[in-house]
Parts: sequence; C-alpha cells; structure tokens
Amino acid sequence: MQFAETSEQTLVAETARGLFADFAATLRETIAGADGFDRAEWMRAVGEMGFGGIAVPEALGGAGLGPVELALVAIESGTALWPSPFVPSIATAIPLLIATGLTEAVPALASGERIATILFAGDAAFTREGDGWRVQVEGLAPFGQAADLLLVVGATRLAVVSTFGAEPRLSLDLTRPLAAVSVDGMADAAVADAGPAIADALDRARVMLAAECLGAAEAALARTVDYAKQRVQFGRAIGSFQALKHRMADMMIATEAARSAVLYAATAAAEGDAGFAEAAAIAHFTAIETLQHCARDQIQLHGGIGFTWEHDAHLFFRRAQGAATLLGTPAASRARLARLIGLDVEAA
Amino acid sequence: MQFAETSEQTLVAETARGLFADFAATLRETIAGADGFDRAEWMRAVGEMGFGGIAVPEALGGAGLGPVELALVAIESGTALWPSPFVPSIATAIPLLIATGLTEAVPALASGERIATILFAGDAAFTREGDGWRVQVEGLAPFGQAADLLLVVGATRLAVVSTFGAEPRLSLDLTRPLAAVSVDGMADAAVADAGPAIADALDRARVMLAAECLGAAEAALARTVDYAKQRVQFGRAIGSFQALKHRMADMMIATEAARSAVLYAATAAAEGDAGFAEAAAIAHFTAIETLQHCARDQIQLHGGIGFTWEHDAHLFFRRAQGAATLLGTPAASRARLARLIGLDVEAA
Amino acid sequence: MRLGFTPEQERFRAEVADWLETQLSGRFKPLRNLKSQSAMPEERRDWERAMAADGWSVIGWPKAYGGRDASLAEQVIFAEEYARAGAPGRMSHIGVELLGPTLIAFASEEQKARFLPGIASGDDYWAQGYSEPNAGSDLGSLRTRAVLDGDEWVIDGQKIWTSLARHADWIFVLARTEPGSRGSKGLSFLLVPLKQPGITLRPIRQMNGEAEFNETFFDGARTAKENVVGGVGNGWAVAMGLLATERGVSTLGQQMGFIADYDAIVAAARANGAIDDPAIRDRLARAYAGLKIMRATALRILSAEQLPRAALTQKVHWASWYRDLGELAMDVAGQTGEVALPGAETMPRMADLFLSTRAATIYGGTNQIQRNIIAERALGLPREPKG
Amino acid sequence: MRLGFTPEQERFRAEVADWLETQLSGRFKPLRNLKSQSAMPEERRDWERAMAADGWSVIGWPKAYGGRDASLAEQVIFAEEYARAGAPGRMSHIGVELLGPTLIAFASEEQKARFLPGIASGDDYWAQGYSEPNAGSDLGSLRTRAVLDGDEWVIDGQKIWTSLARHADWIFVLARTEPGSRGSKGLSFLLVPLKQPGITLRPIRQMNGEAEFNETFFDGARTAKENVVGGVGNGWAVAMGLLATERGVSTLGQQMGFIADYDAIVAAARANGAIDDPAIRDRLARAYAGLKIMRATALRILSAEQLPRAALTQKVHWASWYRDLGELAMDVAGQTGEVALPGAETMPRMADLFLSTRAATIYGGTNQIQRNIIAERALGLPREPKG
Repeated sequence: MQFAETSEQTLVAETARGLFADFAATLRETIAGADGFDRAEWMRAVGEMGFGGIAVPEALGGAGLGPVELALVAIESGTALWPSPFVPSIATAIPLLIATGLTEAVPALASGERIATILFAGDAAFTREGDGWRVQVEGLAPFGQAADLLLVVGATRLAVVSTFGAEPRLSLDLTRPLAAVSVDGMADAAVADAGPAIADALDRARVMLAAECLGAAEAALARTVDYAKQRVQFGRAIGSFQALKHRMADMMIATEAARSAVLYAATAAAEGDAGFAEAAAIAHFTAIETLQHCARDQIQLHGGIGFTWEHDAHLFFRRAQGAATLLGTPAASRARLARLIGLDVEAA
Repeated sequence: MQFAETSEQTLVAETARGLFADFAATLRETIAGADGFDRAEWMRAVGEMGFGGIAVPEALGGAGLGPVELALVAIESGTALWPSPFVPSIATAIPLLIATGLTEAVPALASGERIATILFAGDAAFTREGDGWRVQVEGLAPFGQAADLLLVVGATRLAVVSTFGAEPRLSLDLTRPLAAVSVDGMADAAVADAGPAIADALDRARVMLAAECLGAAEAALARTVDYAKQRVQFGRAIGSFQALKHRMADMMIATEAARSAVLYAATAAAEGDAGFAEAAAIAHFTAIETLQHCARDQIQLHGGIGFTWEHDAHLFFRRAQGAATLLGTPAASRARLARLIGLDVEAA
Repeated sequence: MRLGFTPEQERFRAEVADWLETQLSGRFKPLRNLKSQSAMPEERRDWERAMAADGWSVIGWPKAYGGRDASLAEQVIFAEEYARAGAPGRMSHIGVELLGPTLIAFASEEQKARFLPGIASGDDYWAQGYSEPNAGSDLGSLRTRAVLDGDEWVIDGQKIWTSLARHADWIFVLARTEPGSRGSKGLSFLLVPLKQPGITLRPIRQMNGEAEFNETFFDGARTAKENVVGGVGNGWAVAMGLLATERGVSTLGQQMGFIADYDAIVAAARANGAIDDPAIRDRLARAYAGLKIMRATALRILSAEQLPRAALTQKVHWASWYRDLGELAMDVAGQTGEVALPGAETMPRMADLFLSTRAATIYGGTNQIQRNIIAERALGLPREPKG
Repeated sequence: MRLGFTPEQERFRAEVADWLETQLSGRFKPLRNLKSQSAMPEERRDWERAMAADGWSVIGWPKAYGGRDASLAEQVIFAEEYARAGAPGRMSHIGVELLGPTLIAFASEEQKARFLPGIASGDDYWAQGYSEPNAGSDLGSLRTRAVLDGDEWVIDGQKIWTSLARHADWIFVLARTEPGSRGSKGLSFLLVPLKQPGITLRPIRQMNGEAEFNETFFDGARTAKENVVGGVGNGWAVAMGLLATERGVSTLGQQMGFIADYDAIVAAARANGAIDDPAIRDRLARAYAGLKIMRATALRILSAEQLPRAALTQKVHWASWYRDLGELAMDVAGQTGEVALPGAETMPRMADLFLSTRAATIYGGTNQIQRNIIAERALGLPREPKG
C-alpha cells in the first residue's frame, strides 16, 4: 500500500494542467459560442492528448491506464472549469457502454470523433418491440444539442439512441449547459437486467465528476487567496484579517478532505476494491459540497466584485449547482451510503 | 401595537435579576445539596417575591399578570442558571392544571408550598377504573425526588398523582437533575379528552423554557465577552482577534433573534393571538438552539479553562442539552411548526 | 407589550388597502406585482406622484415637510399593506428613506426647503454615491475629491454600486474636500445634479445578469457651493447618520417581499413534490420561523425609544437568511429548475433567487464588516491593531 | 497509488493479530477494551514491558534504537490491529510517539544512549510540559525559567495540561534559560526527573468529571546540566520539531478509537429507534464518511515523501468531526441517555462522549490557532499586525 501518485501519474496531471490552463484563457468566448464548447479544444484534449481513452482498455483503442489517471485529468479540467462534454461523454457514457457490453461506439467516443450525452429515465421509458427496444422519454441532458449519441439510463436498462431531438436552453451552469432532449423511437442498441453494471458505471462517473469538482474547488480557493493577498482595505491586505484567513483555512480543510475522498475512490475503482461503491458515494457528496462551499465563499470574500457578471466567481458557483444535480444529488449519495453501510435495515 | 416592555415589566425583570444574581453566588453548593436546589431560595423567589403566581389569576391566589411578566422572570432565572423546579412546577404544571380545570393544587404550587413535576406518557398509561383513573408508567422527571405532585401528561389525558416512587439519578444537566419516577395507582385527579387544552398549556410551558434558555444564552455570551476582554495572548486581549470577535457577534445575532422570538411568543400568549402555537414552536426551537450554540462557543472561546470542572461553562452546556429534551426536542417543534403552517398536507 | 392594533388603526389599514386597491386595479395595473426594480420608469414616476397627491409618499416624515407624522403602528400597517397589494418597488426609495431623514437631521433650513418638497412630491429622484472601487468596506479610504472653484464645487473621481442612478436627478456624494486628508476626516457630504456633462454612468452587470447598479464617473462635475450638508469637512458624521436611518420601517416592506419569495418556494415544492422530503420541510419551517423573527425584531427596534443593540444585528440576520433561502429555492427546484423556458433569456424564479440572493451578504456592508460593527459597538470588544 | 497489501504484509498482519490475541486472552485480559487512559497503571507497565520484550514497543523507530524500521504499511497494519484487538491506550505514548522521534532528530549520541532504551523497554515513562496558565495558545509567552546552578538546572514555574503525569518518571520542559528573553528566543528544551521534591502535581478535573491532566508546579526543581536537548537557547526549534512529529502513524490508532465510538452510536440508535429518523441516518452517514476520509488523509500524509500541506488540516478536521460526533451521540441517546444507571457515579457512554469530545477542538492547539497555522503556513496569507 502506497497512497501517493506515481511519477507517471504526476506527469499526466502536469500535462493536463498546462493544456487546460491554455484553454482557460478563452473561457468566456468559448461558452458564448453556439455549442458552449470548442471543438478544437475537444479534439486536442480528448483525441490528440489521449485523455478520452486514458481509462479505456487497449482493445477498445484506449491507453489502458485507469481511473486514477482519469481522475487526475478530471481534477485539472475542473481547475480550469473546462467547458466540454467530458463528464457526460468520456467519464459517464464510456464506462456505461463498457459495463453493459455495448462497446461498439467506445472507440469513437474515446477518440473524440463522436460525443455522447446521458439522460436519466425510469425503466418504464423502455418497451420491448420486436427484437429491439422502443424508447420514449424527454428530459435534460448536458450538451444535448452537440451530442451524436444519447444514452438513456434506467435503473436496470440502458439504451443507445442516435436519433433524438435536442433544443439548447439557457442554463444555470454556463460552463455545462443543459439541452431539452426528447426520444421516441427504436434504440440503436440496448440492454435490460443490467442494474448492477449500470450502478457500478455510474459510481465511476460520479467519482470523475467529484474529481472535477475538487479541481474547481481548489481553483476557487487559490483565486480567493490570490485576491486576498492583493486587495487592500483599512491599510492592510484583506488576507491579513483573521476572520478571512479562517474562512480560507476552512476552504482548505474542505478541499483536502475532498482530495482524500476522490483519490481514495479512484484508487478503489482501479483495484476493484469491495468498498468502491461506498467510496464513490463519499467522494461524490463530499466533493460537490466542497465546491459549493468554496464557490460560495469565493464570492463572499471577493466582496462587491465577486457578484459581478465580469468576474468568474459566479461561473464556479453555477458549476457547483449544476454538478449537484448532474448525476444525482449529494443527499442522494448520502442516502445510498446509508444503505450500503446498513443504516436503514433492521438490527445488526 | 407597541412591542416594548412597559415600565412595570422592566421593574419585574430588574427585581428578578437582582434576586437571582444573589442566588448565583452559591450555585455550586446548591447543586451539590441533596435535592439539587435550595428550598429557602425557592420560597423566597416563588413565595415571597411572588414569581410563582405572577401569571396565575387572582382567583387562584396569583398576581393576575401574564405570560410576558413570567417570561421576563424566566429569562432572569436562566441568566443565573437558577437550579430549581421553576420550569416544571410553575411554568408547566400550573398552566396544565389551569387549562384542564384541575385547579385545586394551583394555589399551593403558586405559593411554593408544594412542588410539582411532570412525566410524559402515552395515553395507554391511563386506564379507567371505577370513577377514577389508574395510572401505570415510569420515566424521568426533573427534580422528581423533591416533588409533592407528579403530573402524568398524555396526548389527550392528564393525571395528578401524589403517590409515586422517585429515585434521583446522576444527570447530565447538573442544574436541573432528573429522577427516575414510577407510578402504579389511582390518580388524585384526572381528565380525558383534553388534547387541545394540554397542547396549549405545553406551548405556554415551552415559551417559558425558551425564555429561560434565552437568559442563559445571553449570560454565556456576556461571560465570554468579559473573558475575551481580559485574557491576553500574543500581547493582545483575545477579544481583539477578529475571528473571536466574529464568533461573539454571531452569538449576539442568535441571542437577539431568540429574544425576538421569545418576547413575541409571550406577548402572543398574553393576547390569545391566533398565531400563538406557531410562535411557541418558533420560540422553543430557536431559544434552545441559541443556548446550545452559545454554550458551545463559551467553552471554545475560553480555551483550556473552558472545559474544566471548576469553570461554569459546562453547566451552561449541560443545561442546554437538558433543555433540548425536557418538553420535546427542537426538531419536534420544527416538525410541529411545519404541520401548523400546512407544509405536510397535500396541495394548497 | 402589545401586538394587536386598535380599531382606529384597523380603520387606517382599511383606508390604505382601499387606496392601493383602487389605484392598482385602475391606471396603475401594469405596475402591480412588478418584480424588476427598474422597469417602466415613466409609469413609476407617475405612481410616485399619485402617491404624493394623496399624501402617501412620505407618511413617516413630519407634517412640516409634507409627511403625516405617522405613528409606528401606522407605518407598520402601511408597509405591510403596500407589499401585500403588490405595489411596485419605490423608485423614490433613496430620497424618501435615506436622504430625507438625513436632511431633516443635518441640513440647513434653506436646504430642507430646497430639497425635501421635490422628494415628497415625487418629482426629484436621488442616487447614492458612497463606495469606490478601492473603498468597498473601507469608506475611510475614499478618494473622490471636490475643490471649490468660485461658487461651485468641482468633483473628480469614481463611485461604484450606485443604485437606480439611470432614473435619478440628483446624487449625494461623500467626497474629500481637504486635500491630503485621510480616513474619516476632511470629507464632505455634497448634493450634486446627476444629469450634467461631468458625470458618466456605466452599468454593472451582476451575476444574475441584471444591471441594478452603476459605476458613476465624475470628471469635473459641478454643484453649487451651498450644496454641502452638515458643513464642510463634516461629511463622515452625516454619512454615518444616514446609515443609521437604514433601520427604518422600510425593513418591514422588504420582509413582505421575502414572504412572497418564501411562498413561491413552498408552491414550487408542492408542485414538484420536493415538499415530501422531510429535510426540505425542515428547512422550509426554519425559513418561515426566520420571517417571523425578522418581523418581531423589526417591531422591537421600531418600538424602542433609543436604537437598541439588536438593530446592529439586523443586516447580517436578514442577509444570511435570504442567502439560505436562495439555496433552499434551488434545492427545491432541482435540475428541472436549472433551465429557462424555451427561448427565454432569463432564468426562472427559483434559479434567479439562487443567484440574486448571493449578493445579500455583501452589499450594504458585508457580513464581515457587520460582525466587526456588532463586536465593537454592541459588545464593546477592542478594535484590531492597525496594520 | 495502491490501497491493497502484499501477501508479505498480510502475513505481518496475522503475526501482529496473533500476538495481540494471545496476550490479551491471557494474563493481560483485564486490559482488553479498557476505556480509561489511566486505570490499572501497574498492569499497563507490565503490558508495555511485554510489548518491548517481543519487539513491538517502538516498531517505527530505527533498529539501532530498538525499533524495527517498520515500513509505512507495517505501521498502518500494527496501528489498526492494535486498536481492533482492544489493546489498552499506551501509557508510553508520549515517550514513544513524541519524545523518542525528537531525541532521534535533535539529541546528542550520549542523550540518545541515556534515554531511548528506557522508552523502548517500557521502563521509563514521560510527561509533556509545554503550556502554562498564561501561555495556552501563545507558547512564546512562556515564563517557566531555568537557571544554571553549578552542574544543575534549577527550574521554577508552572506547567498545565500535563497528561499522564501521575504515572511518568520524567517530564520534558520548555523553559526560559535566558533571563529577560521574550517570545521564542531564549528557551531551552530540558529533560527533568519528575519524582523529586521540587515538583508538585495537582490534577485538573475536566467537564466530564475525569482528571486526565495535571498542573505541574516547579519550585526549585533540578536536573543535570547535560539534560538540555538541541543546545541551550534552541528549545523552540526542538519543540516545533516535536509538534511536527505528531502527524505520526498514531493518528491511525486514534481513528480506530473513533470507529469504536461510531459503532457504539449506531448500536444505540438501533436499540432505541433513533435510526428510523432520516435526519439521524443522514448524520450517521456523514460521520461514517468522515472516518473514511480521515483514514485516507492519514494514508496520503504517511505516503508522502515530504510533509504535505494536507497535514496541517488534520487536527481541525478530526477535532471538529469528533465534536460533531459527540453531539450526534447525545441526539441519538435522547433524554433517556441523560441519566446514569441507578447509583452510578459516571455518565453512560453517549453522554460521556458528548462531554469529552467538547475538548477536542481546544486541546493540542485550538481550532482557531490551527486555522491561523493553515492560513499562514499552507496558504501563505500574511500574519496579523502585532498589537
């Protein structure tokens, strides 16, 4: 047991950091664009740099590394609030397809050529028709208008759909906008009775979302610290005021806890640890709540400038809330954890 | 409408303040005594000063003033953490007896000659036997060993019992210890079908408990402020450190909110306001949580000395927790409020 | 202590309600339940003039200045009925609630005669010029300066967070009139015509997309020599007196707005089933309790002869409550509430509450500054050492 | 990153578990699951000697000083198995975990030879003398002084919060050896025999009724001139080095104690039905997550080559978690948990947790001091101006 990054892992993180820092310079222009993300950035990161296939088996065209490496990339993408379908397409759709054996589209997703998004639905949205499955459902999906494939995710069923309606909507989360999507037709491919596989894949996706939230939270803290060192009021850098120092210390206590939770969960995923589902639930609610906390305090500690449109603080704040509903809420993960550790069954 | 104390009310509060401050000088000796309170103090405050009958109608030997005056006395008794059966006997038993028409014992309770305590029970603890009611129940009652009368309180039934077992127990709350009491016999007097009267009387009692908690919270804050002005660390009074100042400011924000809630509820009780039950629930959970908050921070801001036996801070901390279960928990009052304002019925 | 109202006060309530109902069902119907603070400025001016015509514009002011010398109970009643009727946010707010009382307390008789009637009649609108980019919480470090040039002050500098400036005729400005002075010394409180070549406005877009505030640039702006309130160099005392008047009865009107927000959240929770979650119900009950407590605190403060310590706690209390309400709104709304209607350019109410309430703990004195004030003024704790 | 253990490490775990099981089923059975930190001191001394005899007393120390040079994984395994077996709190804790590593880092070879063997063998027990009544958080204002008198230091002053002092043979003392010096200068780190006429102990009773700590009065206490570690006047550096060693593997053992507390609360919640309350379940799930996160953080810190920033956050994190756990315990227990059994003089476990956890955010550096340290050392924020 050795709970530290290997030098290869550190290299992955550093590479990703540099790349996403480049992208961050044009964040405002990127999110103002039609799709809300930049396809050149997408191909560069997912395709050329190989971050799309980092955790994909070599047989499916990936690099054959694992969840720890993917998490390190997700952390860095979060640091830069990278606006892209990375979480839905790479971190969620790919593990869902691999877990359910519907791997046909995986190489194209991993290379970035195609983009997938996800829509949660009840199992009732799926009906057997002939040899296939008819899917009828509507709802919200991140970057739905830019996606080639829609994965409709039920509790035990999963369908891959390539014909669906998608209408972009002004969204709270400006860096991961939602589209209203609707499906009424035959699935390209589908599985039933895949409850455990779907649950495990979603746990993996939640860990990557958590990693992304961790990165964003760390960035919110870092930006707040920088500002507090520079902004002078009452003749002192505001970062010398104890009440503000303590708020930033609390942010750091939270980010370090979230980092422990995320890295632990990613490592547990890599090792197929029996405690992985627990670890995923913990990482998910901890990292999201940490981002909510840090984004909130980033605004507060920036004072008036912090609630202007021009300052990026609200982008973090909006991202935090978007993340809190994307793959289930923090409260839902805590309820899942309670079930996993036996708190809601009778006696022991 | 004029939401300020009258000069008569201010006089009541000032008189009470002086009296309880006298008692506070011997607090440690008093709680170390056999009964956990001092009968001479009891007779002085309840009998001679008339605080026992302040809200009792003149026809029953009281002063005919009302809940506002009683609340002002309760606030001051809380300030001094006065250890006595005031809340069970004066603030709870008397309104229960008046509300249910079992007023025989009221004059003796109001004068302090007799002492009552209370035990919550399900209605199943009461069975009809001949003309009377047999009561069978055991549980915990504050100052049970010193009480002459036990009021067994069900949801719709109430019994007055003078023969019961009571065994003092080492208690968390050293200033309002609990005794294990047990009853198996005929009630001296009892009523059934008195649900609304009992609920209203308990609301009145909760407001007085809230008032007492408010006084204790204000005292915890005042003691903390005094200490912070005197204690020097790093060459400065610790009260000049901003993080500590803000903690104390937060305590004051809480105590002022609690004061508003308590005075509003007491005034609503006095006026028979239709919103009284709501106001009582709000005062109850707000004042208890405020005392929990202030007692907790009193310890924290006193540092090492704050968690020693010799320092009084833990007496406040213990009182806060005892108060939080005495007449129902803060969470229960919030649930009651939710019902009163229609949050748990369907549609509107 | 009394909560109830006398029959006479109830008659006053009926009179107020009646007047509002008549007006807001008639020509002012478009203004009813208007959310925006700045939409329909022309209609709002008419509304203010109509209020003035019937003696409702400044009821708390002394009769000598066009008010009614209304009692506390009457002011409470008026504020509650005004909000209950869905009457529009008052474009005259800064003049009526802030500047008016300040002039009454600090201004010369000539100044009162010159400026109060225009506020009372709904003809003159005011903006506030306090904060500067480098002086947010720290008003003592203001840099905007005013120099006498003959019979006029010439003003140069920049103010920020000027609310309602687009619709205002005048702005009051705290400016440095003693060159080289520092901190709270050497400041003067000037009344300056807003529509002049020396003043430029630039809207500040907030995180919720709206632009309630402005930056105001002074570049050789001018005002008459006599338009200084409370004497040259005495601006700090005047400004602090002005801030103290913010305890006013207007908090009750604000609270009625909060009630409307709370009600909307409850309705949303019922509509989407969030109300079935016990944790949501618990938070709603807490929010409701907060409303009742804020009202009781306001009544305590308004009933007190001298400003009580509790008044210092009001801002943090409501601001924190409101911020929490915004988070509750979003948790109730869920993912479905994170998108606008098809084609819409603004977010739906829950999401807008989530975004707009975030500023509450910052504007009008951050929670941090408010806690300093509570600690030092109410609790008597020592000031921090200077840097 | 790897979480799993190698087969060799699993064999080590079996060996540890085996040894503990044998001992704690045999002559040391009375020590098993002992809650108190100070009960049965004689048996505990025997236990320490038995551990030493079989090479388990200081496994993390270098072999040269009687240790095993155990790897991180082995230390983790040992700490976890030790706690899992219900082995008693270590009376040797201060010597093994704090002083030993400090001596290894700072002491002369003579001092190491003189003091380390007694710690390793379970013969010498140590107490810690840092805080003073007027120097709680502010160690720089220490007043206890030591003056050379021939071949001996003569020590006068008072220390507070000395743990396990009743059972200790020695105490290490941070004392002022340069008269008139202030702050962190002029301090020396002295090793002082505890059982001598110049030293008096007085127990400090805590709010939960127990007396884990003492006040220690020095009135002409003496120790040999050579018993100063790291050089005269260099005590601050030594003390800071000692505090830094507290990140050690012992936190994992502490966490096993936390798990036992958590399990007891879950059991209590099942027994009295509190677990049916969704709000209680939610808090239990949060508490459980905290346990897992604390363990992961400890592993991160222990695995890092250089002490990471995260290490500075550990104390506030666990202390706040533990305080919250105490409140949860009491809320689970309810009123029934507020009384002792008939005739009992001590409170039941939930109430005792409620009371004893309250001190966690104070001892060993208050949360406030810890946050200062995080802000300044980890985030690089400026120090406050001096008073």
